[in-house]
Amino acid sequence: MQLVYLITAVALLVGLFILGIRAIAGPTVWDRILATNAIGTKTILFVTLLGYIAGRPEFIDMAIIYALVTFITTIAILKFAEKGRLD
Amino acid sequence: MAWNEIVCTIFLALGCVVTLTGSVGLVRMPDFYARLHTAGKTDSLAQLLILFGLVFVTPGPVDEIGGWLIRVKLLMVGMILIIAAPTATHAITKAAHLSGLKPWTKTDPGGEPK
Amino acid sequence: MTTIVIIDTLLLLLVTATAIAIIEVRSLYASAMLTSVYSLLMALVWVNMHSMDVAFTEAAVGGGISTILLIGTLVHLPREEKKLKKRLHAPAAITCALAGAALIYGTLDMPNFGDPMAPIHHYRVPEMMSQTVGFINQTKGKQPAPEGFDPYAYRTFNGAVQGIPKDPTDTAWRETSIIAQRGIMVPQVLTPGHEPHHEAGHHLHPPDDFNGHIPNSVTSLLAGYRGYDTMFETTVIFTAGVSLIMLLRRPRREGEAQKSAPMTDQVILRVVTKMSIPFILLFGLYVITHGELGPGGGFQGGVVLACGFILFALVFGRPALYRVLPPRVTDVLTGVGVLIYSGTGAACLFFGGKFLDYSALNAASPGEGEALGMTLVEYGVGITVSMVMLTIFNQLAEEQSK
Amino acid sequence: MFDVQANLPVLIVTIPLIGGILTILTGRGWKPWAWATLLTGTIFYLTLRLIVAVWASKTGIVSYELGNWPRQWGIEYRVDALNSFILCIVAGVGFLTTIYAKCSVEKEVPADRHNFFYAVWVLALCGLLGITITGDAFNVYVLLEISSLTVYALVAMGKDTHRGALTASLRYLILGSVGASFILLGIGYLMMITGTLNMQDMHDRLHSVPGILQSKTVLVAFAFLVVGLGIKMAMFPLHMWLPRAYTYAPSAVSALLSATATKVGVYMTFRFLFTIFGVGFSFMTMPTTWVLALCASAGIIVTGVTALRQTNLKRMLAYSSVGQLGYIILGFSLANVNGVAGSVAHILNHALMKGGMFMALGAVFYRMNRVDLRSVRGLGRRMPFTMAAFVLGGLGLVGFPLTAGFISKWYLVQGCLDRPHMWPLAGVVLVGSLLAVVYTWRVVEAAYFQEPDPGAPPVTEAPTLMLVPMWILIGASVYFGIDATGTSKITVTAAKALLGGS
Amino acid sequence: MTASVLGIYNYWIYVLLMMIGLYGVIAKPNLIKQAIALGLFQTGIFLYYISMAVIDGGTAPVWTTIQDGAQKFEGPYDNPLPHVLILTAIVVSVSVLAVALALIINIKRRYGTIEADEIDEIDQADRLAEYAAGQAFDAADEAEAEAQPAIRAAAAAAAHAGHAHPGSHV
Repeated sequence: MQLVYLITAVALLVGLFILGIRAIAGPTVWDRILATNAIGTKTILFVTLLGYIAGRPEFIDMAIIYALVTFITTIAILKFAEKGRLD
Repeated sequence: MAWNEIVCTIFLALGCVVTLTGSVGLVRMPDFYARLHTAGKTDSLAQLLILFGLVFVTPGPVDEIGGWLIRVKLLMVGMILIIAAPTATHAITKAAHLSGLKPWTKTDPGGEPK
Repeated sequence: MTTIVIIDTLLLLLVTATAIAIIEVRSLYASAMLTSVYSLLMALVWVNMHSMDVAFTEAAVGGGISTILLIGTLVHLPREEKKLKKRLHAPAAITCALAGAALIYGTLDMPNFGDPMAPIHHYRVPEMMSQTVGFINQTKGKQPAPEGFDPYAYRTFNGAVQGIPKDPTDTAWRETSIIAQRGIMVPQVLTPGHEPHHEAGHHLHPPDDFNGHIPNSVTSLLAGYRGYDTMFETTVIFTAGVSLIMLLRRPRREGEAQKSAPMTDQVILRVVTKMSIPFILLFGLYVITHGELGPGGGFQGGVVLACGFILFALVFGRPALYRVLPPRVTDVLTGVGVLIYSGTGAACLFFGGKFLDYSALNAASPGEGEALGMTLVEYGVGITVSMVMLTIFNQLAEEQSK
Repeated sequence: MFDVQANLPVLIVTIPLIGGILTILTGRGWKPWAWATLLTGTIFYLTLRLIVAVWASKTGIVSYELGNWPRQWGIEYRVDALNSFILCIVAGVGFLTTIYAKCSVEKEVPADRHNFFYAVWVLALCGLLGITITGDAFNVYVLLEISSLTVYALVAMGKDTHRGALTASLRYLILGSVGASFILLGIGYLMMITGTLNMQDMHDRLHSVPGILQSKTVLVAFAFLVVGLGIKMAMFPLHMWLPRAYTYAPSAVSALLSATATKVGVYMTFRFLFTIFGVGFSFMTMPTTWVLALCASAGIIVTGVTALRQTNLKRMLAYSSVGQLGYIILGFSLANVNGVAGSVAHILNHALMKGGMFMALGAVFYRMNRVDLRSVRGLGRRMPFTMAAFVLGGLGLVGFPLTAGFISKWYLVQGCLDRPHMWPLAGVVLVGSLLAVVYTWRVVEAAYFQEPDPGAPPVTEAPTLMLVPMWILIGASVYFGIDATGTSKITVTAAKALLGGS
Repeated sequence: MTASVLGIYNYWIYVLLMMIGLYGVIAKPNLIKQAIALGLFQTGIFLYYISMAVIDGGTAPVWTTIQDGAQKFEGPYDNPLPHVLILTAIVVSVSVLAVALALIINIKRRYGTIEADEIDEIDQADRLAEYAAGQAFDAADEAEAEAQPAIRAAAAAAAHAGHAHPGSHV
């Protein structure tokens, strides 16, 4: 089963790499935001998977906080891009 | 391998394929709206597949609170993502649309500012 | 281990690439976004290294708060850095190369990555942990070290205590050392008379009453042995909040309308936010309270609470937030958290113990006292952290008078 | 209530912590100042009691285990002759500067943030005291960050007088954070190899386990700690943050910083080099003596010459501070009793003199709104007490007999002559003194032998509240120059304890 | 203590991260970049501390309380002490970042730019003006100061260049 997890993890990492290219390359702000958001969801999956790899899946709270943080950061970045201010 | 591990493997494999497809799409597609299409949909699907797959291999007997807690939390993460990710995607799209970003078409490749 | 190493290597490659991109990309805005990505990836590295609490903090702070603060600063600034004449800054590159070479030279004599024999694993920390296990129990509280306790000794499988041989070439002791065989952190009772639980030679598990209540050893160390550091950590945060008020707050006239740009025109976002904020706040409180059992604690929970309020301010505008939490209230609450912490410490003095000796809080049952003290302290940290983060956000986001 | 005597060490740090936070609630006007004065006065009183307790104890060490955890695992406060002395200096100068601060802060800091200002002020003292008192390596880092963060904010509060305060503060922040990170890294390397964080324990491990002291890891840890500490104590080539920060900070903050912040940096260096690594490793195995002595001598000469060219007197004093720190570093780099004693004595003397001189400049600024050479012309007659204090302080910097500076320089020269082949350093000390004569003379000339500017505003003597602390400091520096038996006893004991600890 | 590349390469990555950060701090004139780079630099150190805590085959230092479930994990547990220290250090680094950002906003307000080299030019001009004011004791000195038009011109030009720097937008 470890092998399955490992392959999944590597696949996710490859996905992260590819998304990273988009996040760095742009070209528009919106592409970057989109890529950042997608990276966020990938990391959520990754952190859940890491719990299973380590054999201790009870730390899934991590995934919840990742989800919250990704969401809030996306909204903040978006608001800045749209309105030019944060309040 | 036990039956649950096989089921999990299938789900994870599907999840991987979807993830990679989505990621490649995000790089290969010509403009923002097309990328949005690949990213938004594959994200939601991939996370559901992978999280659901993991539910099967969660250790701990089914009749014990600890094992169930983790399974419920897995589904809860899925729920949060189902709510939050499309909301974010929607908000991004709307903001991009309002900012005047034009979609790319074959006849008018102006949607992609260089 | 191999799985860890493979994932670790790939992740760190990704992290390094992101770091280079952060430094090299010209748009500050992209840089801020990549910082968020960087922190999330770094948090993954730490989960992979089993450091749940640090990963928790890094995700909440680096991925969330820092990025929001950076973006809040960019509101006032040009969004691109100036074009540099030269791509490579030679003196900087040389300095870095030299410093890096020195640091790598220093690693050559280090124990290997993951080596259970590293001094840090077998010198003080095992005793620290077994103290938590052995010298404290729920009814008797902190106990003095037992007779014949030698901190330089190591423990063997059968519970016997032996001294580490003076001759460094003698490695036979490693064979019998629990440190070498099982890693250090196997909690077991050290006090003579309490035999460690062991079944079939390797099935060690914690005795039922160890340390009373705190299974998360990071939290118990954070609030116990290093509790004093944590108090000052909270003070650092508090200082940052006060410094920001001092540097950025402009005098406010009565009745002056706050400008804002709420995102309430996005209906879906508004509804989702309204639904999720109570959940986020509840989750924050859960993280603070649950810090003793699992990853989390006052700091992480405080950041989650702050994230909830910040989300509110983002979507409904800062004036709406000020109606819920006026600046006057947040100012006072920033101090209240640290006061709870230091007050708990001082209360221990008044009950006849030393500073931050929580067991003095409950003379009848010192273990309960420990638990009470740690809980109070966690809430103190949570209050200060959440309120300071919110204050910092408010000060950075506040539109400046031209 | 509780036993104050038994809990003295922890009270010295926690009273300013709790009190500093409560300062926010004190409202407007004179109240924050009065509260801060009360707090710092209490701390000063407690440090005096602590120094008595240390000298009364048999071992000369007062130890306090926080949270009642055994010292090897938990955090320990460890007070000996050296750090009780430094604590006393920091608390005493802090107390006097707080009294002094009232007028100066009223002028230079917006009225609506006095409570925050004094809160940060008291927390800065808390951090400095905490660094000085602790016996735990990581605790040093945390408190270092408290003191640094507060000092960044305090320096930046000079922004309403001059915008340079902002860049000064940011530059200090970046350099200071890099320095603190190096210290954190050094502590990490040491912890990796020794497995402990307690300073005494680290020393025991380094010297009892075979092979550790020769390992590359300890070597690199040592190098990075020296660089990090060098940044924090403004050692010559790493002093770039100091002149700007002192120049543009509010006057009271300059006085506080010059008298305490870098001194605590030097104290940290004592602890790391002497207590953790031990004299044998730090000064015999490693070429520390040569490197530090070279840096210090270069610093004394170069900053002396730079100070000559300054027209802004605060900047002149700031450069002079780097030079004076050079003497302190020179002293302990010699690693003999006279040198280290001179170094410890100069920490006190320089704190008194520079504190007093910065206070005098603050008084000049209070009246004249500027502190360049032009503004002090003719002030010798208009503000006689202020200028007399400045001149007496300047004489101390020169090392004139009957001032405290003479005593410490005497020790330093002795120390240089005690080491073989080190006698040229005695020459450096003398050249530095000559430079000090020249830059002090420029002020004397302007203040006493030149007519005031025609356009200068008519001014009177500074307020009493500024003069009293100023003259207490300057008076003390003269007193310790005349009757040096008490300080000599303390400094020589401290030096012997440091050198014998290996 | 034998060194093997495989055993310690993990530490080298932290050195790499630190040096990327340090390079950014020294080489980039943009103050925001410097602040971010400082964060990277500190993260490198955190990575070092956390690497220190890892034990082969170890697991997170959180004891599972369930006695007879399959989740129960019997060690070895990783070393929790570096985790505790780094929690503190992360808090410190975010505080430093916040104060740095506040200073940068103030600098933008007062100087009109956040590029270190331009700020240095403005500061230099400030100091030259100050120096000139200090030198110009009387009419004779005034004349001397005027005889140094180069200084004045440089000061004026630098101040002008600093204020006129336009902020580009996304």
